[in-house]
Amino acid sequence: MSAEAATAGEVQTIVAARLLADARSCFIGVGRPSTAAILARAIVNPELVLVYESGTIGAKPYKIPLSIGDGELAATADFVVPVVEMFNYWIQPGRIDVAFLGAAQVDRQGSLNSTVIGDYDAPKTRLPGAGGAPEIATGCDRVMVVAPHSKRTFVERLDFLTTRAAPEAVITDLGVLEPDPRDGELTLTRLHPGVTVEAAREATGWALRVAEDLRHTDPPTEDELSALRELVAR
Amino acid sequence: MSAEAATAGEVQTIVAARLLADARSCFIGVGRPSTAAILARAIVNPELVLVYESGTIGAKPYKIPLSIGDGELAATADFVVPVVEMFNYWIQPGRIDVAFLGAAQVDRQGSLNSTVIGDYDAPKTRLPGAGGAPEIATGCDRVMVVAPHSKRTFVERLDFLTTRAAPEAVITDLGVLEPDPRDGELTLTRLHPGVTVEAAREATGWALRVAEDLRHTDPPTEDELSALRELVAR
Amino acid sequence: MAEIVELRDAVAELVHDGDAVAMEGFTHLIPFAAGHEVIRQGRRELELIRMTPDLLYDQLLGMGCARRLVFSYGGNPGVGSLHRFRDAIEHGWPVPVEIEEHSHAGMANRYAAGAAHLPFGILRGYTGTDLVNHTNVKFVTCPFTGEELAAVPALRPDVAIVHAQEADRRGNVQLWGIPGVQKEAVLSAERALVTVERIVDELEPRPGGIVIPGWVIDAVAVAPRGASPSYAHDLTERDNDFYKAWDTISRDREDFTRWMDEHVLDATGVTA
Amino acid sequence: MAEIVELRDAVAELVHDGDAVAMEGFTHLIPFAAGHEVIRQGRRELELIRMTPDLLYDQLLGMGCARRLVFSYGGNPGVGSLHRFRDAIEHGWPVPVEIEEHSHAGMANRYAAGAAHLPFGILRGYTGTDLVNHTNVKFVTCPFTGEELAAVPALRPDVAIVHAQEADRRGNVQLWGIPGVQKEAVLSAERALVTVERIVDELEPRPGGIVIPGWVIDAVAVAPRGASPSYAHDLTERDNDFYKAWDTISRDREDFTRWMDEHVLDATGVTA
Repeated sequence: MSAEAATAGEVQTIVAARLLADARSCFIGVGRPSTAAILARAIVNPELVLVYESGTIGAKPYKIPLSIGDGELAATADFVVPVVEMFNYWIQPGRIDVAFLGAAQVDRQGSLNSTVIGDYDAPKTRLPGAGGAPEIATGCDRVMVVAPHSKRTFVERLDFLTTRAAPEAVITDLGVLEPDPRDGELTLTRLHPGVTVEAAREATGWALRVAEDLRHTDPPTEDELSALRELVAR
Repeated sequence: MSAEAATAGEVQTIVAARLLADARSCFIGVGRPSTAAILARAIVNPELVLVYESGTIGAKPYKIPLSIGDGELAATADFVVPVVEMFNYWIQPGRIDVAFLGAAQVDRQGSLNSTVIGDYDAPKTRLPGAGGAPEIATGCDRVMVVAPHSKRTFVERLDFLTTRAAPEAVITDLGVLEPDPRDGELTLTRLHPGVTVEAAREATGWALRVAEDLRHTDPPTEDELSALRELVAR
Repeated sequence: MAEIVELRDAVAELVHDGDAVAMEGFTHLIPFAAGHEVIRQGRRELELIRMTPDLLYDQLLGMGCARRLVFSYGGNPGVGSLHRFRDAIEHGWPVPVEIEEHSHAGMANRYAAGAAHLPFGILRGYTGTDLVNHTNVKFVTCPFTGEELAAVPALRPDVAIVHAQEADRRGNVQLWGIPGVQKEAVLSAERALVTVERIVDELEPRPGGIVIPGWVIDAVAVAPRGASPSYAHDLTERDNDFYKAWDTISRDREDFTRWMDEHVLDATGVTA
Repeated sequence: MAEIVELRDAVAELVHDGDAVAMEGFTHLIPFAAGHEVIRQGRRELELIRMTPDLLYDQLLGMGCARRLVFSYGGNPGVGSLHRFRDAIEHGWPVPVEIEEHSHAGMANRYAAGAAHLPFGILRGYTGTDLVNHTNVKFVTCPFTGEELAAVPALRPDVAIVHAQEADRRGNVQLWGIPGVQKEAVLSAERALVTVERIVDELEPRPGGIVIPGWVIDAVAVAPRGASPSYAHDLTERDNDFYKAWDTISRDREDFTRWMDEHVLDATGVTA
């Protein structure tokens, strides 16, 4: 077992990838969600159809792309569509199973802010904005959020509600949050190896609910970890 | 001069073709309008962009196609677009200069019926219906109608108003009707060689107005006629 | 992934009596083989949807498969009338057929709205025509400019049937040449059947090629020459002589019925 | 037919102070050369429209060309913030910039409505977000189902600028790879300028190729590597290292200004 050797970020990526085992298609942005989805094709779901908002459907990147429009994505895609068609014919009708989203802020219901920190008209930090996220979140049946676990990210109240989402899982570098079936509040259901409930509570900006049957995620296997490291090194 | 040898239909086609001398692009259906527009490329406007509602833009048919979707149209087109794009991005915004339309009935304002003869719910003759005509007529800056001159076609009252059109010219096998600038009523402005005003009046279902400066169309030249006959014979 | 199955099985599974069925193909790639299989299987009470009914729907109407027809142009292009279409509408033969007609622009936007899973599409049209009083169109006001625009309801057929040049073994389909509204028809429908000229190991991207992934298709069936007398660009030619001959074959009820018996009902192959 | 002209002349003729300008290209085919020429010619008070502002609009904003920005995602993809974009919005440097932001779906439908010359587009979106209170969106009710849908106003820029792989001598343009919203941008605008990698005798149809005819384009200008550090599929590579380096170059106002002086203002070529 090389789980000890895995960083928290690596565990997060691998746990996110595992959640794509049954998905037919996954909508992804850049960064960790992208790495996780590409990894999923290598370790749990070789048939997974990767969809980028640039219009590439069924991309098979060998390297992790820097942008969602790198040349390799178009070159390896099953087909490429204009942006208007992507949103109207593919996302809005719910043809893509899973959305993997990131965000600067996540609230306890799983809604997301990627627009602004501080006041909209006099922002402390202007973030990139909505991009495709709002319609991707409502269009895809299953939404998963991949975000770093910190009080800056998991906030009591969003500075701006960019994306109304009800994610079935939020994968952090500490564990996994899932909605409480009673009221939808994000609840700690799994901890990554070596992480304590206290650490997760400390890193959450609201009083974090913990599931009664809290489990630990399975540590990354040798194969998972080497697949991830090989992918990142390309 | 071989004008004597030209049939009324040939004169009609040639006169229609001449009207396309300055057009950049022309939207055409099948039958005589199609023949006229293809002829226009041969005799007066080699750069004319032929557009068919099947999605072929810039088609260069060598033969007169039977349908608006014959393989040669796609094979020779500058580009081919889906039907939705054709209507939304090309016709509706008025990007095509001229529409060449036919119809079963034409009224004195130039509106067209291609839907039904008799009552809509108990038709005497069910015609094909609207097709692209209504939006082509409102989308194109210039509309020209090509129709056989008869009382069945030029009627006092349409059985059904399929296409609201205000054609700048109606080219028949007897002459040319153009809207009276005062009230838009179609008025006989030109007669084909050998045709009398009486013949045109006889063949019109309303009291046909005749322009004060009624002229005769120039008879087909040798070149025009041989170009048309060669085209038809292909 | 779309299953690759026999055409007979695909039609039996996907097309039911009473269904709203859209067989598309704008002059090009008309799914004749599949339509003939629908006739052979004796489907009834269909709502047939198609921009340009053409010979195939003339045959379906003449064989009494439909209770309703939704269309925008019912002619034999370049030839004249569709006699079975006319007989059904003018005389209710062999069964009465209700019609709902639109313009091409209206139908195209109805498919586009269906493919986008929107309830309606908007366009500039219908205003000032008699069609307004005889079809399903409403008007909406632009909230920014106050302009009134036509609103047409989305098409959401139970099943779409289209023909294409080729599919790979996982049921991904590619078509090229005149693309028509096939993609929209497939994406607007609850179920989709695609017949293809051939199966290939790998779809080789083509100029003008439109790919429809297997995961939005229910079944792919091989039907060589399955568009005949229409055609599959680069692979088969449009049989213009047959389009002309149809004018005679279809003019008389008995001649028509005899022809259908011989060429469709008794046939087991895929082309007429 | 589009005239084939020098980039400098095309920008001088087509882009005026105060214009609404849409430079499009979704990660791919971003018209950097043309944007730099706009900067060199000192255009001011522009309304800059673009789904993904990216480095090019960071440069235009930092050089004080814009009074207004219309966008849906203002980040350096895969790298982080656009520092000049942030500085303009957060601190009004070098000039205050008004913003109007949308989601990608909203912007895409705004372009599509513009290309169709419709006054608005409809989609399922905006509802329940804070964006509703900070942007130009209204709602319409479906006249068939009663469903409420978001309505976004059409984009109708004064001028659209896009980059493509090639044009023929009559100004017909072909691009392939990720097509983005370039076609819609050109068709929605009053005037259009296309820069191309090369002029060819004849456009050879390509898989995924999109042709924009010369008769909807005002000017075509040759700008080899004119998308750099973005790219032209099959012809040039995206310069990902430069995208990363921009994070440092652009972080500080003076560093940025110095870099622009050296690489854009003093340059006469077409690439930075």
